[in-house]
Amino acid sequence: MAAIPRTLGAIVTAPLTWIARAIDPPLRWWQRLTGLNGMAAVFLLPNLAIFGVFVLFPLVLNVVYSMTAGTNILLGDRSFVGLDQYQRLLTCEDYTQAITCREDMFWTAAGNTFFFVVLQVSMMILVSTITALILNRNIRGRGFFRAVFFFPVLLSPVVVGLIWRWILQRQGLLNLIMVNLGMEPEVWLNDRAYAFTATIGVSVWAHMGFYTLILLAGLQAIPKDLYEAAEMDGTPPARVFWRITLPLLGPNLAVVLVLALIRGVQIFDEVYVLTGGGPGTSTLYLTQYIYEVGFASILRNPGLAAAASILMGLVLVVLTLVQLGLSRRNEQRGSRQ
Amino acid sequence: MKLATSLAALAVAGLGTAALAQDDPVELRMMWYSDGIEGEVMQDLLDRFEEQNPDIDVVLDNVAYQVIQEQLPIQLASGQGPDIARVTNLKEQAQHWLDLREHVEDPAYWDENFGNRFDWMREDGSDAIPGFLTQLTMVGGFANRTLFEQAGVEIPGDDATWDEWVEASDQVAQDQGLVAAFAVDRSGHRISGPNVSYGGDYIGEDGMPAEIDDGTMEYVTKLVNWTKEGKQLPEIWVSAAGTTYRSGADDFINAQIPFLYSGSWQVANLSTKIGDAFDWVAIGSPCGDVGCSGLAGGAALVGIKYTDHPEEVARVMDYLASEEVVREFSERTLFLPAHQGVVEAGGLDFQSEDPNVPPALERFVQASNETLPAADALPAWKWANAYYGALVTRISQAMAGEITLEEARELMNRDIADVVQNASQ
Amino acid sequence: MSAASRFVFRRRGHGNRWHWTDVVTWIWLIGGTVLMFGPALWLVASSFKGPAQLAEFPPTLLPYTQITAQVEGYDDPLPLFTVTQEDGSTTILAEIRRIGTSAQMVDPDTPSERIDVDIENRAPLREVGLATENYVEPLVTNDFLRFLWNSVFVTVMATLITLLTNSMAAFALSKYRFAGRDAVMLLIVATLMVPLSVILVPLYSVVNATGLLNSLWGVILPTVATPTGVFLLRQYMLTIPDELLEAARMDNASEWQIYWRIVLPLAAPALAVLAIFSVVWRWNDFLWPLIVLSRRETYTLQVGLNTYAGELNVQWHYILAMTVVTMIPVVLVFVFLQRFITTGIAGAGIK
Amino acid sequence: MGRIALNDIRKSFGKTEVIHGVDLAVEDGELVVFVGPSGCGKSTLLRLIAGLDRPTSGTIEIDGADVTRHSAANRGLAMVFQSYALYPHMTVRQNLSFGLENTKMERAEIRRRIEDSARMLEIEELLDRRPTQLSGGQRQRVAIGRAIVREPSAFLLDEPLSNLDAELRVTMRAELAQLHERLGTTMIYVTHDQIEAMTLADRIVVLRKGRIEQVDTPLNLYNRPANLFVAGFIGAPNMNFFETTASDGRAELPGGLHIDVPQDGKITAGIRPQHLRLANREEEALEGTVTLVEALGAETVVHARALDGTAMVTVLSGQPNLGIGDAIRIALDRGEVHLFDAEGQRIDPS
Repeated sequence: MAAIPRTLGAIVTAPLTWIARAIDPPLRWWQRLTGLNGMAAVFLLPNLAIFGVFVLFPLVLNVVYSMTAGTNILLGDRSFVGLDQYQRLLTCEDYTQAITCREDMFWTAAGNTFFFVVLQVSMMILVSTITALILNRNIRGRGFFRAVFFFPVLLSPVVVGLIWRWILQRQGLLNLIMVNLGMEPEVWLNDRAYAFTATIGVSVWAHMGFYTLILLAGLQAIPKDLYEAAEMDGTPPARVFWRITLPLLGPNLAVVLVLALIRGVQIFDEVYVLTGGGPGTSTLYLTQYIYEVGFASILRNPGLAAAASILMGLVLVVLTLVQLGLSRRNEQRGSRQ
Repeated sequence: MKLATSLAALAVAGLGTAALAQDDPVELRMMWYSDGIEGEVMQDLLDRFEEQNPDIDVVLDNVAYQVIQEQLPIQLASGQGPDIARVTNLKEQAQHWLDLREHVEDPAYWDENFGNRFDWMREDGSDAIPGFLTQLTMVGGFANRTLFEQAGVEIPGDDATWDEWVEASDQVAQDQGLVAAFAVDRSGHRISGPNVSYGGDYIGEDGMPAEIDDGTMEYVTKLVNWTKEGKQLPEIWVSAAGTTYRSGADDFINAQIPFLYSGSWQVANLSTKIGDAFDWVAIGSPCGDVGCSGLAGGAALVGIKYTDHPEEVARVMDYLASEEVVREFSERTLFLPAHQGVVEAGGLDFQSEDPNVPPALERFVQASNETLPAADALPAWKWANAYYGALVTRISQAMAGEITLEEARELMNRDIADVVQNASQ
Repeated sequence: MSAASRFVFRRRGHGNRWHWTDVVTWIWLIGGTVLMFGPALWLVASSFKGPAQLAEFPPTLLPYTQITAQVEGYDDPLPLFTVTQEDGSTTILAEIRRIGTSAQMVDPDTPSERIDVDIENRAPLREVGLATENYVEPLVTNDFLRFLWNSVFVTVMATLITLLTNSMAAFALSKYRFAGRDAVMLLIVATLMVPLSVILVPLYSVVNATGLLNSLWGVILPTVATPTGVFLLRQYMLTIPDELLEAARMDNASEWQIYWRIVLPLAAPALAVLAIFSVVWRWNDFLWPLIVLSRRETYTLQVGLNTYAGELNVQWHYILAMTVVTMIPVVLVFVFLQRFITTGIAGAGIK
Repeated sequence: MGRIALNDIRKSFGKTEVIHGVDLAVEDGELVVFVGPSGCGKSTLLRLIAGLDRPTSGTIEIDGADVTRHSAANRGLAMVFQSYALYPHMTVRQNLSFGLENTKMERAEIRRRIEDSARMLEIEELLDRRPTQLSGGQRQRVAIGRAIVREPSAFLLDEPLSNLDAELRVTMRAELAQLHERLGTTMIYVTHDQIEAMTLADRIVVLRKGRIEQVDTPLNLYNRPANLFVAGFIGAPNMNFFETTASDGRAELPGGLHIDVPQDGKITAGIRPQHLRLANREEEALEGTVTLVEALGAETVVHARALDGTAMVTVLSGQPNLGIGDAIRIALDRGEVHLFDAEGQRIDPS
């Protein structure tokens, strides 16, 4: 079974090897000319060039967009309005009531996103930790079950949303089961609480396999002798979990926490297909708001969307810095060990 | 020397393209979306066209409607796009359509047969021939006659009001144990006919959007209340945010609701999916205080201004707009034709074995004569989409209990004002 | 208990008694398996239902088709129904036509005798059957092979370029000290956070300006400089000892050779993880290709399947079927490489 | 040829200077060992010679040519790393040939060299294995083999034996000595293990905090350490030091033992444990109490504390009957006393 990827690999790599050989002499010459720093530039250049053109530059453009108004899409046709869009987004009569805000949908979406992220990340960590703990036990078929929980990670978000919509809608699988169990069918996606829960459940379903693997790796890295020592001491299992397993899983939990946070804030496709933001606006999250305002809606306003995305970006950058801080601490801890 | 070389190069290049032009047919791109089988029909028609015109090659790019709605505007804004496109955002994008007047064989034919709707798709005050409607759509309702019969409820007559319709449907629903009495598509466009029937008028005296008036609010209030009472199937409107379109057709097809308010484009869809399961009829639009208005609309095939081959585009358009092709297209797709000659000649032989189809289509043709002037003005009005968007967004919130009707009214006014203000910047 | 089942249910408890954690474990695992695979299977089952059956309530678990019978005296086969008679017994009749609330039916054995039945007393007779036309129609009418080829091209090229450029950058960022290294790293990590959907408009302008619209490269290039890839590979390359590189330098290897012959092979586990993710991501990409590609010959499968989403109608039966088709490679990846992926991520990917 | 000369080499990392001006000449064919405690700069110095790092100032010459600015690859040197740094994804053969291929050598020549060195190192059976399939000693041989096939002008070995167990280390040490004998190539060998240094080196370079303390043959280092540091570093157990003040050419050690000294003032007297013995009754002696007895069989290491608290270590032959807390009297051979002045520099007896 592994032979197929290997031969495929050989077919792909043969021409690549040839190319790699061919470009060695000029690079050697360049290395002699510029030294290691020059080579660092060579290695960074392709990625940074693409990155610059297709990621960085659009981001900068986005900042410019956020300071313009109008329905025109080409930047040249748009009029400069300074920080008006930000002002519009951030004006509220009463900051505890989204409805009193100048751009009430933005605040509704931001509030929804906040609650979604808090609950989804907690659920995600809880579920994937439990799953990792279970997969870490001495069970038959561990490899199989590990794969089982990973399966949804491979599905595209659109498919995930589609699948669950076919389960949760009025004519869906869940209602079929309810009817067969003699219960009244329910229009799940029409109920604020159910729909909100569904968006959380579905995103946990779709991504938990990934986080489970990260946590499982952490669990397996915990030395066996620690457990044996605890057993010698007669430590009760619960205490072993809280005082040994959990602290040593800390770095992995931190990674999971931050990744899940970042992805949670970015949630879009699954929910867009699943609930479309409804019922009402109860599952309208920030990315959907931005996408609709900037691109999809007939009330299109790219400037406003750009401003909203930059506000969201600022929050994300803060999260990133938190992650950097955490991972740096882990690196230091790692090097000390 | 240099000059000579470049001249030579130019000459070679010129010869090259000339030679190419002779050998290879001109390739035209037609961007098209499909709700049903119309893509296949169009492909068929184009194949026939290419047979007759070997010098033109029309490539039909079937796209998702999302592409027409979201991506095409950006392409157009940057002076690009296909040569021909099937679009629905007729008025707002009008500046990008190609004026075919110079290029078509017989502008008089176009004026005569399509002229009454050119204003829907050209800028105010222009006399351009921008294209033609591939189909005319008419908003209207459908009733499940079998369900009505089983419940022993009389189908309300042509002059029945919305209240009477909802009342009757509700009786059917209760008698038959259905989930709800009726559903209106989640779309600002769909409720605008009824709004007008209750005296609503969107257009201010200066041609700019007016504030939401009491007529509009009257119907909106009814609709919100019906939803809250569970008479309207709630998930259609409530279970989406923003301007997302949702139709109640599936629930009608599934005999979960006896009354659907949608439009003529559903005829083919209903026919395919309902089959023989029950009898259904088109009912036009229920009445309000002022009239029994639906709302016309449609998708149009337009030439794009940025094409390199306006002459060829015009030839394709001439072909597709010709009476027999329009007739065939309508007969096969079960679309209402927008061609004056075809409509007047009548006697369309709709290709369906379903006995429900011909009367339904006839009923829609009849309904198109019952529209009120305030509704007729909307398709050619620049700000209609802004109004529709605000309506659907805020009414849904009111139905979901997030805001009151009064708040919804204020927010709709603000949303519309925002759009106007943003567009003027 | 047989040896086999003891083997399967090897568990925590000593002796023969089940510890409560064993029960929880197996409930969790079996429930999880149902929950993880069930929805996908439901999708597959739904994709074989006809359009009318998709809208049906309550739904059926499996796709069914109406049973018909050839009845003497009628040209077309007639649909069969189970009819409940007044005395409560049931018979199987063929329906000729339905008028209002009553159906004209006929017993297939005695075709001459017509029976009027109230439609509430009949139920269609159906058997499990697949609406294969959901698959056949789009595959025949659409330029399916072309879409497939485009999808494969995008996936393969994007993955190769991703691996190459990301690993080069990761190599520089993990093994060289130069001014601005931390700044570059910070920049890359910061953009890890930006979802594509919020920069659609400016990104579209850039792709438009570079003339990549309606080109597969317009789909490929914006996705290849993925910060995730650089980050993942860099973390892994940090674990490759510097002495190996120095040994190679002593061995007269150029920096390019060190990258190509030492670092790349040693980063293979991380590269494999990135490759698999890249393949799955690019294969599943939806929104961006939809925006860039509007010419038929450039469609990828995901774009192709979405042509069934119209303005007023979505042809779900086709969309579901095509979704299943696009899932096939992903499922194959899963089946053949799952062990590799799961151990790879656990072992190599995340530090 | 492999003459290596370092002229006033300095190296800073950031603002910290770690090598403070080193001058050294290594003759062709010589085996020079760098020793010193960790952090003394011996590995850094080796990496500077290798070209893996660049000196901040100073020049490096190989066979008279200034190679300070040359890259590692162009210096014609080969290096054996502490971790061996074998390419884990290549077989032994590929590990050996990698460097040769990089110089565009002919295949036949590459094969010949690999076979020769494999035979020399007795690793012929291992050529198609990967490093992970080898034992520690085998990896060590392969690492050396990778250096040998290059036929370098000098070998640089960075603590090559430190990852081996004690027994293997002894064997490999002997093999390395033979190898040097056979190849006759210059070797620079870094270690913190003085036994390796003593047994292998033609000359030893003792480094401390980025400076050379002494360069000499092993026995000269042992017999005539140039300063307190070298005296304390070379020889095991460590030399005993007694600080005292001399006047009138005599100094008193704890316990009232007197020695002659050539100069007055603060001095330190150093005596190796091996040069102490149990005193006879009438002899002048260092008196103290036994604190620890390490019986090794052939000899016994006795730790004692003098009356004034100075710790001292004696190596006694045989198995004397001593226990902790016993009083002990120790005599010394005055000819074996090393004297160091207040700056720690050796005072040669006049």
